[in-house]
Formats: sequence, structure tokens, C-alpha cells
Amino acid sequence: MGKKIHVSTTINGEAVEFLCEARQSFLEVLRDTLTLTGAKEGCNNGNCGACTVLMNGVPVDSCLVLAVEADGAEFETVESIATEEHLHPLQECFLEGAALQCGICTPGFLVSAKALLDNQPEPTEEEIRFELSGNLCRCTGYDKIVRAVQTASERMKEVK
Amino acid sequence: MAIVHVPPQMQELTGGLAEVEAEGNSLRRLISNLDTAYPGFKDRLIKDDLVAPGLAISIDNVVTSRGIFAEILEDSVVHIVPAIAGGH
Amino acid sequence: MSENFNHAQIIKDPEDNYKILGTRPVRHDGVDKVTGRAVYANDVQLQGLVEAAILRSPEAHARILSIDTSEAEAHPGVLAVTTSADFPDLGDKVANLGEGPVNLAHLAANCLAKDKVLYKGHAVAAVAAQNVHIAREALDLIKVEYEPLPVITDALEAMKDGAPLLHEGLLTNLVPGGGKAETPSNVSDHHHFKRGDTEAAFEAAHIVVEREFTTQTVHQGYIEPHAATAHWNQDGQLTVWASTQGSFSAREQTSEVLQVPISKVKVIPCEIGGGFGGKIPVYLEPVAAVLSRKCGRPVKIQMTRDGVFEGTGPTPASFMRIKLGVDETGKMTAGEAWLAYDTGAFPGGVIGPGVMCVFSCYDIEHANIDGYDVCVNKPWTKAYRAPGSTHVAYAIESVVDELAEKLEMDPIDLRLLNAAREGTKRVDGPVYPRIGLIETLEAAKNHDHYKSPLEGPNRGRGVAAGFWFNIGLKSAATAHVNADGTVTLLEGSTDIGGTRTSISMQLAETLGIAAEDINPKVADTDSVGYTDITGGSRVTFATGLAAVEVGKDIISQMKGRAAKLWECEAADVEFSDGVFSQEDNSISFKELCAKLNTTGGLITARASVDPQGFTNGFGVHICDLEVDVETGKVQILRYTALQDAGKAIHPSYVEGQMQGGSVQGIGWALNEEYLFDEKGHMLNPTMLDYRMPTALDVPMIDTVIIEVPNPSHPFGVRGVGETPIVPPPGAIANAVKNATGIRMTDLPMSPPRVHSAIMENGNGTS
Amino acid sequence: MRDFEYKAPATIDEAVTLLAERGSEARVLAGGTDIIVQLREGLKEAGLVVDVKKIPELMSLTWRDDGGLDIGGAVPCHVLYNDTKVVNAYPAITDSAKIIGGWQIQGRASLGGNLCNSSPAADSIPALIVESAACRIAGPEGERHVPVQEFCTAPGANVLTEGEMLVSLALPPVGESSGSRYMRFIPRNEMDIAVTGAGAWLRLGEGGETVEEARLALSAVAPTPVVADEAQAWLQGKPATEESFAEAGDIARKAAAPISDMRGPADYRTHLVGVLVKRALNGALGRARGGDRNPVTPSGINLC
Repeated sequence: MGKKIHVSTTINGEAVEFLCEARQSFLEVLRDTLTLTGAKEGCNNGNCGACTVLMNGVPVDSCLVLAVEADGAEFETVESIATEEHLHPLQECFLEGAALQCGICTPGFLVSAKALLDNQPEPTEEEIRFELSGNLCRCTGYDKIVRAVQTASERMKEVK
Repeated sequence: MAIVHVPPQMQELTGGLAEVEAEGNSLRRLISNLDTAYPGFKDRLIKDDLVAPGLAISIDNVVTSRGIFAEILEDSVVHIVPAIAGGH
Repeated sequence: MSENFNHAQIIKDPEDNYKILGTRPVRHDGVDKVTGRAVYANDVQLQGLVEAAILRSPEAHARILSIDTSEAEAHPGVLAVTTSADFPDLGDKVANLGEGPVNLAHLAANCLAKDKVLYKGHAVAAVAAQNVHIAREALDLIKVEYEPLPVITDALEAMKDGAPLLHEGLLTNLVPGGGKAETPSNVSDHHHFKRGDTEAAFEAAHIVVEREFTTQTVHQGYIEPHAATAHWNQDGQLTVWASTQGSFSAREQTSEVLQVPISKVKVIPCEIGGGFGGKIPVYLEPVAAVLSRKCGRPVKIQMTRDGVFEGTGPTPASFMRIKLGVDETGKMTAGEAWLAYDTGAFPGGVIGPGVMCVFSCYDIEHANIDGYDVCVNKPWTKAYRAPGSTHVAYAIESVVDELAEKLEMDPIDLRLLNAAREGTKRVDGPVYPRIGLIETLEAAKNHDHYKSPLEGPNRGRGVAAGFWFNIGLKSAATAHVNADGTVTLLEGSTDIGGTRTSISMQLAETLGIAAEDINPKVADTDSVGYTDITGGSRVTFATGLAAVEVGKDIISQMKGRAAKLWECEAADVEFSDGVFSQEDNSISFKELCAKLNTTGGLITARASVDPQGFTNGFGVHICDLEVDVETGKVQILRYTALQDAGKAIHPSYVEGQMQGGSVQGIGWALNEEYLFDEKGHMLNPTMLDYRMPTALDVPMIDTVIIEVPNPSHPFGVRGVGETPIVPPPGAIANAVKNATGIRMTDLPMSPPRVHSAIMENGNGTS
Repeated sequence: MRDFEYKAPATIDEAVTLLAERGSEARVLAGGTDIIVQLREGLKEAGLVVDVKKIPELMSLTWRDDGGLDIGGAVPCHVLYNDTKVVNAYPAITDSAKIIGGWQIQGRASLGGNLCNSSPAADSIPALIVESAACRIAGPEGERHVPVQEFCTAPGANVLTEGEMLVSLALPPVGESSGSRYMRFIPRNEMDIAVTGAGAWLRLGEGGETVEEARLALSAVAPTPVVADEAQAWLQGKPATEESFAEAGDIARKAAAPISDMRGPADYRTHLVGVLVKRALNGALGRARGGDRNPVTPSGINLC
């Protein structure tokens, strides 16, 4: 008990090692130990999606992943969506379409929306709403978020 | 003379009058003059030099944020209304 | 930027000729917020930072007989433990904290309970430790001895003679009027307005409708839990990093609760993850400060989600009885309202705006209003977007709809006939200035949504209007003009939804430069002039006005510089469209900036404003929905929100306010409610069971912005943010009536309630 | 939450040994979406958490020679509904997998976890019951097999004894002319716990006009998910019509003995049984007749 566990993992393409207690969530380690504070804690219960990250390519609530489970896994967080020089089309569309107000849910939405477009490049409005229903937003009423995802999907199609 | 509308919960001070006239180029003076005519007015409306908690003063249809120093014009109309306390 | 963003229809003022205002620049803080770099209160990292947790009461009403913290203090890793004993005695001091008076003893006792706990979840003690897990372990070691007292959670029950009293000496405030009742009760305020002769007017009325309505406690539901970090330095300087709607208000509350001079407290506003009125009071800041003083380290506290639901201020449940009479033409002649809101644990809720909003959309000659704020064993209610107005709008708009039915009149026509307009005298006395309800109703009537037929079984359409005051209050701004023609703008309004940009745009318009050439910063309380809260739909209006004043100051100073260049009088220099000129001389803003250093140095300008000319906002919403009569579930099919916004500075953020407010209102109408058991314990303090709408629960929200300029603001700004939450419950209830023939008089209109109403009316299929 | 030990054994034997040694203080971690919350909220305690996701059998989908499928106990939901073969074979199961929490939950949560959590309101259990799933359980005494419908014993309780763990769920081969559907009723359209849920499976007789065999199971209307025996027996031989399904729904209400709680009053839940059984049977019928088997994205008004 109380003994820390050594974990080797990959976050945003970089090999990362950390020590943690078994009871710590991956979200906690991400934010407090690794200072990647883009993922947010909204409920610490898997009900709001603000802490969404990709674990081995699949969206998960990082508050419901134990940090020790990260060993050997690969993660992508909101910090990895933009390149050094450019925002991702989703990020551009969130900004141009004013799809955020307070911005606390935005990292989670971006991670989920990116996973959605990676899997399904041309989702319908209903598919967008369904797949984003694990992410709560209290400011926007979702309208501009859905439109930003639709617009990003169109832009990404044009680029290809 | 400014016109002051007296809310029902204060009309026992004015003998039932819903509207009274008073002089004074600031809210402080106006209330002071009212208190002379209708004792008790000041006690009800002013606490520690502030408009009493829970109350707000509308002068010419705008709720003032200037307290007892708010300017009163010759023909101003004054209403005593609830403060939107804890609100917004 | 055309694509699919689908901007609102804007009905413009014909005089409108702006260059920057009305455009849609990307917000200045945008990139930080889409890359995860923006720093929110829980993202603060400091040397030596430790974490704290709050012990909350398991009882809804109890006397605290003793608190033993010794075991917790001895727990390895624990650095400090605090209870209310560490707060100074505040007596019964009332302080005016900008947005309204606050009883400091109540404020402090809500942060940490004193001799009684008044609701389940009431904070009792706090522990700072090396990490939050250790702090939580230590909470289990604190022994609190409670003597349970009778619990009362219903306002009507709490008003009865002989009901258990929450506050033994509480005498009802008689409002407005400043008097007090003679015997103690749970009623903290009784508001009363009366004009004309309602009795005779009801007698003479053609149709009178009287109905009773209830609504349940609902929460603002911001996604970011409250969080605060405090560092009380050995020199007595206290620095607080806060998630607050008002850094100056948080500073004053903290300084008053702890009785330390204001100048010793600095509040650094972090990015804020939503507020909606709920992040005005302090909960954590004084507690973190005391813990920091005790352990000499910076202390961070983040609330748990159940702590947010149980321990912060939701908006009240209500009971409302409304009676409204009309003559043969539909003209409203008499109105009566009897309202009881629960204020929760402490006096001072939102009944004030409730009584002032109930008839605010209509011109009614004879009226009588009574409203009561009642203490019950629930969290201390606080503002939630247009506080107090949504409740009464639900009730009055349902009654107006019923009158329209009985009169066989179009519901918008009935509203148009009775709508408040410039010169209408409100029941509480004041007379309306220029307002835009008529224009908004007309726009609704002419909207494609209202004109298109709605087909299909169990479908219905409803409309409702809504009102909010908006406020002014104090704002300050400081600007530094840079030699390259850009301007650094410091302001003190927490930016919850893009206000950095809507404020910057007003400065840019004033200076004739691009919005992108302004670099806005939300400054801490040591770095900018006093600024009231972000709330009351005031920031774009008042802080925007401060920016305009700053702009005027810059122009005036720069005219002096141009005069130096041209060896003329400053008074002879003209400024328009970003160009200074005098006779044949002219120089652009940017060019003149390059010469500032050699004509006297770079320029700083500042302004503090306390504008009085804020005016009201009116909205009208149209809702189509379908009721699944087998289950009672309501699905919103189409929704349009129309609002008089004054000038829409950044239309996207105006639309965003209208859409977000609408969806909060839809949640309130359909599924959101605090559920309590008989012991006063909230049963659903999670985001799973407190059911806020998900993306899949709502359609796109169409918006129409009607620009009826506010004559008291240089650009006509009115304030937008709060009104949109007001109409939805009424519009949805009216649509449910239209769909099923059933008038739902209790919120939320959740599936079991709707289904049960359908069964009672014999319309259901079983 | 107290700290605990964490072990991630690589074999079933290792896991069973750990579980047996540590007895009631050991907890199995699969997707973690229930157990982590329960530990955090103090609803459960653990001295040892045994992560079973490193055990190959727990993480694999195996099509057996007989045409049936073994679903590893910790296989996350998203793997199931993204596998066309699984969707086509056992659509009621993928219906449920697609609505357990949001996408982020489905990235971790497993049917085995949902089953072992043994909530009366679990979405996947009625689906597993109507698809005739059986549990393969490993323990210190060896292996045993228990039909899913006998697995849960009370809210949060099941037949697993100390040292035992669920390894996989065995599904029988799919017959001709059969189809299944799981539906639940929730107040929101997603992210909610079933107020009532119903799984329906049926096989049609020749010509596709009559019900040859039906299976019905319900959630959130009793201390455990239950089989609507009488209704499913009644359906045998009946015409596959809306009227039959409505009547089956009425009969199925008899199997419901719900409580009133914050998620719904008892009489409302009983009422919903009829509605959901009827709708689920209609969905199963469509699929039995060759209709689309993909999890139905909620659409329009019939969202449950």
C-alpha cells in the first residue's frame, strides 16, 4: 500500500514514464503529474465527457481509466490535435463557427469529434448528435458544435 | 417637486397615500425631507448610508446604482422596488 | 466562412452603418481554448501546491454538538484542518457587494457551517493534505456529533404556522418598504404590489383564467466544478486563483468573510467553465485561504460533482397561482399573482425579480402581486440566468395561451394586443423606455416557422414570450497603445462566452482599426479598475462602454499628438474612420502610432463607467414537438428563438446565447429537477440522473436577432444572455397542450408526468 | 478511496488464484466503468484490484466450430457493434452495446462487466438472455457454465462465489428466420439508465407469418433482469402481427414487479413493459424478415 507503481506509456506519440498510486485515475496523472491539463474534470464519473482522450485509438473517459492501466497503451489527447503550425480543421471550425463559449467541454468534444470523423468522414447530423452524446455542453445548446463538425467534415473532404 | 410612489408595504407611513411629493436634489435629501413629513421613511429606506438591503430605487425609470447620492431632478419620478438581490 | 455555420437572420436597424460591429471575428482566446492550453482554475500549478477536500453534512437539518478533528490532523500527509471556528465572528453584518447586499454571517456560515447544518451537503470542515486522496481519507476521521432537527423542504409547508424554523429569529422583510413582520417564521421576504381595483376588474372581465403551477429546483449545470486555489503568504498577502463570475466580488467576499483588508487580497480570474449565475458567491475561496494560512502552502480545492449539486446554489422550486382576466376583445384588464419560491437554507432568494417579471410582458391596468421567499432545508438558492423570471413566465405564458384558446384568438395576436411597449407602466411602478417586444412578436408571427403547417399525430406548436431586466453596474478598462498600431486592452470582466472579443470590437470600431489589432486581457484585481460581475447580461453593454470611453480618450490624446506634428491646435484635428486630419494633413491611426514615441511617448488610456441606461430584453420562442403518447416522452422537433438584442456586436455569440439559453430552458421544462427523499437528501446528484440535455435531445435552434437599438448606449447594446432561458418552459407547455389537449401545470414535463396526465384525460393508449 | 494493490495477471489460473487468495477484498477490473465509480464513491472497497484485460480469453471474440460465438468477458462494447458478423448474428446484443453510456463508456465497458455488476437495470442482460447466452465461469474448483438468465440473484449480486470469475459468454449458433431487438425507455435520448428495458427474440415459422418461438426478457422491473415466461410461451404459434405483439406486451406486464424510485414510478414501469415488448417484438420481426440489423440510431420520436 502506498507504494508507487512504475508505468510506461505513449502519449501523443512520445514515450512517457511515470509513477502513480493504483487508485489514481489516468486523468489525474495526465493533469497533475504530466501537466497535460487539456483534458478536464467535469464529473469524475464518466457522465460528462470533458476528460475524453483516445486510448489505443478509441475514445474513453480518462477519469474511468486507472493510471496503472496506461502501461503499454497509446494515448492521444487534445494537445495532439493541432500540428506545430496548423490547427486541425475541427479546431478551425470550432473557432470560426463560435462552437464554444466557456470552452471547458471543448477539449472533450474535439477529441470525440476527431475520432468520429476519423471513423466516419461524412456523418449525418443525427450520427454526430448520437456519437457526441457522451459529451455534455451547457453553454451552446449544441447547434454550433454540430455545425462545426459538419463543416469540418466538408473541409476535410475537399482537402482529400 | 419630485413625485415619489409609495409601495403598498410602506403606505402605513403616508396614511395610505400611494404617491407623495417631496423636494431634494439628491436621494439623500429627498428621503430626509420625506422623513420630516412622514416619520419613519428614512429608517425604512436607508441603512448605514446605503439603500436598505433588499430594496432598490428607480429614478425616472432607471434603477440607480448611485445610492443616496443619486441625482434627483425637479420633475423626477421615484419608485421604490425590490433589489434583484443575489441575482444575475 | 459561408459553409454550414448557418448564421441567424438579423433584422437590422436601418441606421446601422458599422464596420466592425456585426462581423464575426475569431475570438482572441480561441486558439488557447481549442488546443487545451487555456488555464482554468483547476489547471493552476504552483510550487508546493497541496490539495484539499470538504466534509459535507449527511443531515439536512441538525445542530452541530461537537466536531473533533484530532484524528484527521494526525493522519499522515494531512497539513491542515479547518472548521468555522477559524472564521472571524461577523455578527449580522450586511455588505453591499456590487451586485446586491449580502449578509456576511450567512455567507460565511454557508462556506463552513457554524452551529447548525441547514441542508444535506452543507460544508462542515475541510482538510488540506499532500493530495486529495489523503485529504478525503482524513475527512472520514473527523467526528461530528449532530442532533437531528425536523426537516422541511417544501415552501408551502414551511410557511404554515408551527412549521419547524430554520432560523429562530427570522422576521419577514416586507418589500418594498423596509418594514419587518412581528413574529418569526421561515418567510424571509414578502413582496407586495397592487394597483387599481382587481376585484372589480375580475368581476367585469369577459373571461378569467386561474391556474396553479409548480416548478422544481434546478441547477445551472456548468460543466466545470467550482475550484479555487489560495496562497496566504507570510507577509499577509493573500492571492486567490478562482473560477468566478466576478474577481472583484470574489475579492470583497473573501476579504469580508476573513476580515482582512481588500488591498491584501488579490484575485486572479482563471478561465471559467460556465457560471450562469452560480459562480457569483464564494464557497471555496475563504476555506482555501484559511487552510493556506494554517499550512503555509498554496491550497487548491476543487468541488466534486455531487458537492456542486448538493453544496452550491441552484435556483428555487416554486408554487405559483396566476389569475388573469380579459375583456371581449382580449384586452387584459386584471391580473393577480401569488408566488412562493424556496430560498433554500438562508434568507434572500430570487422572489424579487419573480414578482417584477410576472406581468412584465403585458400592459395590465389592475394588478395585485404577492411573492414570498421561504427558507427550507435545501441548498441556498442563487441566481440562474434571468433568476426568478423563468418560473413566472412558464405560469403566465400558459395562462395567456389558455386565454387565447378561449377567445379563439391567435396566441401571438393576443400577445401583440397586450404587449408592453415604450411608455407602458409596469406593475412595480417604473415606465418602460424604448423596448422591442412588439417587433419581436411581429417577427415571430412572420417567421417561416410560425407560418408553416405542422402535420402529424400528437404534434403541437407553442409560443411564449419572456423578459429580463439586464443591468448596468460598474466596469473599468485600461488600454496601452503600441507603436505598431495595435492596442493592448486590460479589462476585468470574466469572459464566459466570448466577451473579450465583443468588448474589443467596440474599441476597434471606436478607433477605426481591426478587432484583431486589439489584444484583450482579463486582468486580476490589482491590475485593472473595479469591475462588477459577469452577469445580468451586462458585460458587452457596460464593459463595452468602458472600452468605448477608453477609445475616446485615446483619440483625444492622439489628436494632441497629431496637433504637435502639424503644429496646430488639437481642437482642430478631426478623427473619423481611423484617420486623423486637419485641413490638408491626414494620418492614419497606425501611422500616428509609429510617431507616438517621438511626440511624447506611448499612450495609456483608462475609463471607469457606471452606466444607468441599460434596458430590457424580450424574447419570443416558437416550439414544435411530438409527444409519444404511449410513454409520455416529448421530442422537440423544431425550435426558433427570436430576441430583441439591441445591436448584436458579435452576432455568433448573440446566437450562441440564444441557443444555449433555449436548451437550458428545454432541459428545465422536460427533465431537470432535484429529487429529494423525505430526509431532504438529494437522490440524483450526478450528471447521469440530473438529466441535462445531450446533443441528441435537441434539434438545431434557429435564431432571429431583432436589432432595436438601446438609445442609452453609443452602439445600441441591450444585453442578451439571460432572456433566452425564460420562454422555453411556457412554449413547450403550450405545445404539449396543442399536441395532446393536456395542460401541464407542473415542471418538469417528464415522461412519467406527461404519461400520467394523458392517462387521466383518457387519451392514452395502454 | 483507499489505495489498493493492482495486479494484471496474464492467465485465468493466475487470476483465479489471486481472487481465491484474497477473497472478498479482491475486485475484478474489466472496463472499469462501474467498479471505478463504485470504489471512488465508497460503495465498494477493494484491497486488490485484478485487471483481467491482459488475459487473452477475456479479450477475444471466438467463432466456434458449431457456428456459435464466445465473447470474452472483458471485450469492450465498441468491438461488438463494430463487428458486422456479430451485429448480423446477435443484433439485440449489439443494440444494447451501442447504448450503454456514451461512446467513451463503450470504449471500455464490456458485456461481462455489465453482467457481473448485476444491476437490475443493466441493458445487456435482457439481450443476452433472449440470445440464450451462457456464462463460462472459472474458479478454484474448475469451470462451470450457467445460463445468463440464472446468473443474477439480487440487485448487485450474482452466482459467482469467492475466487470465481466470468471468462466468457457463449452464444448458440444462429438459426434461420430469427431476429432480435433490445430497446429501453429513458427520459433523455442517450446517457441514461433504463427506466424499463425489453429484449425480444423470435423465430418465424415457414412463410414468415407466424411466431414459432419467442424469447422475452425485461430489465429494471424486478430485483434482477427477468424472463417474461408467460408472454413468450403465449406467442408460440401466434400470427406475427402488431396485435399479437401488443397482447404479448400486456401479458409480459405480469412478469414485472418493479419498485418506485427516482427513475420512475412502479406503475409507469409496468406500463412501459407492454409498450417496449410490443416495440421490441416489432423490431425483432423486421430483422427476422431480413431487415437491417445494425443498432438502430435513435431517430425521430421512437427513440427508446
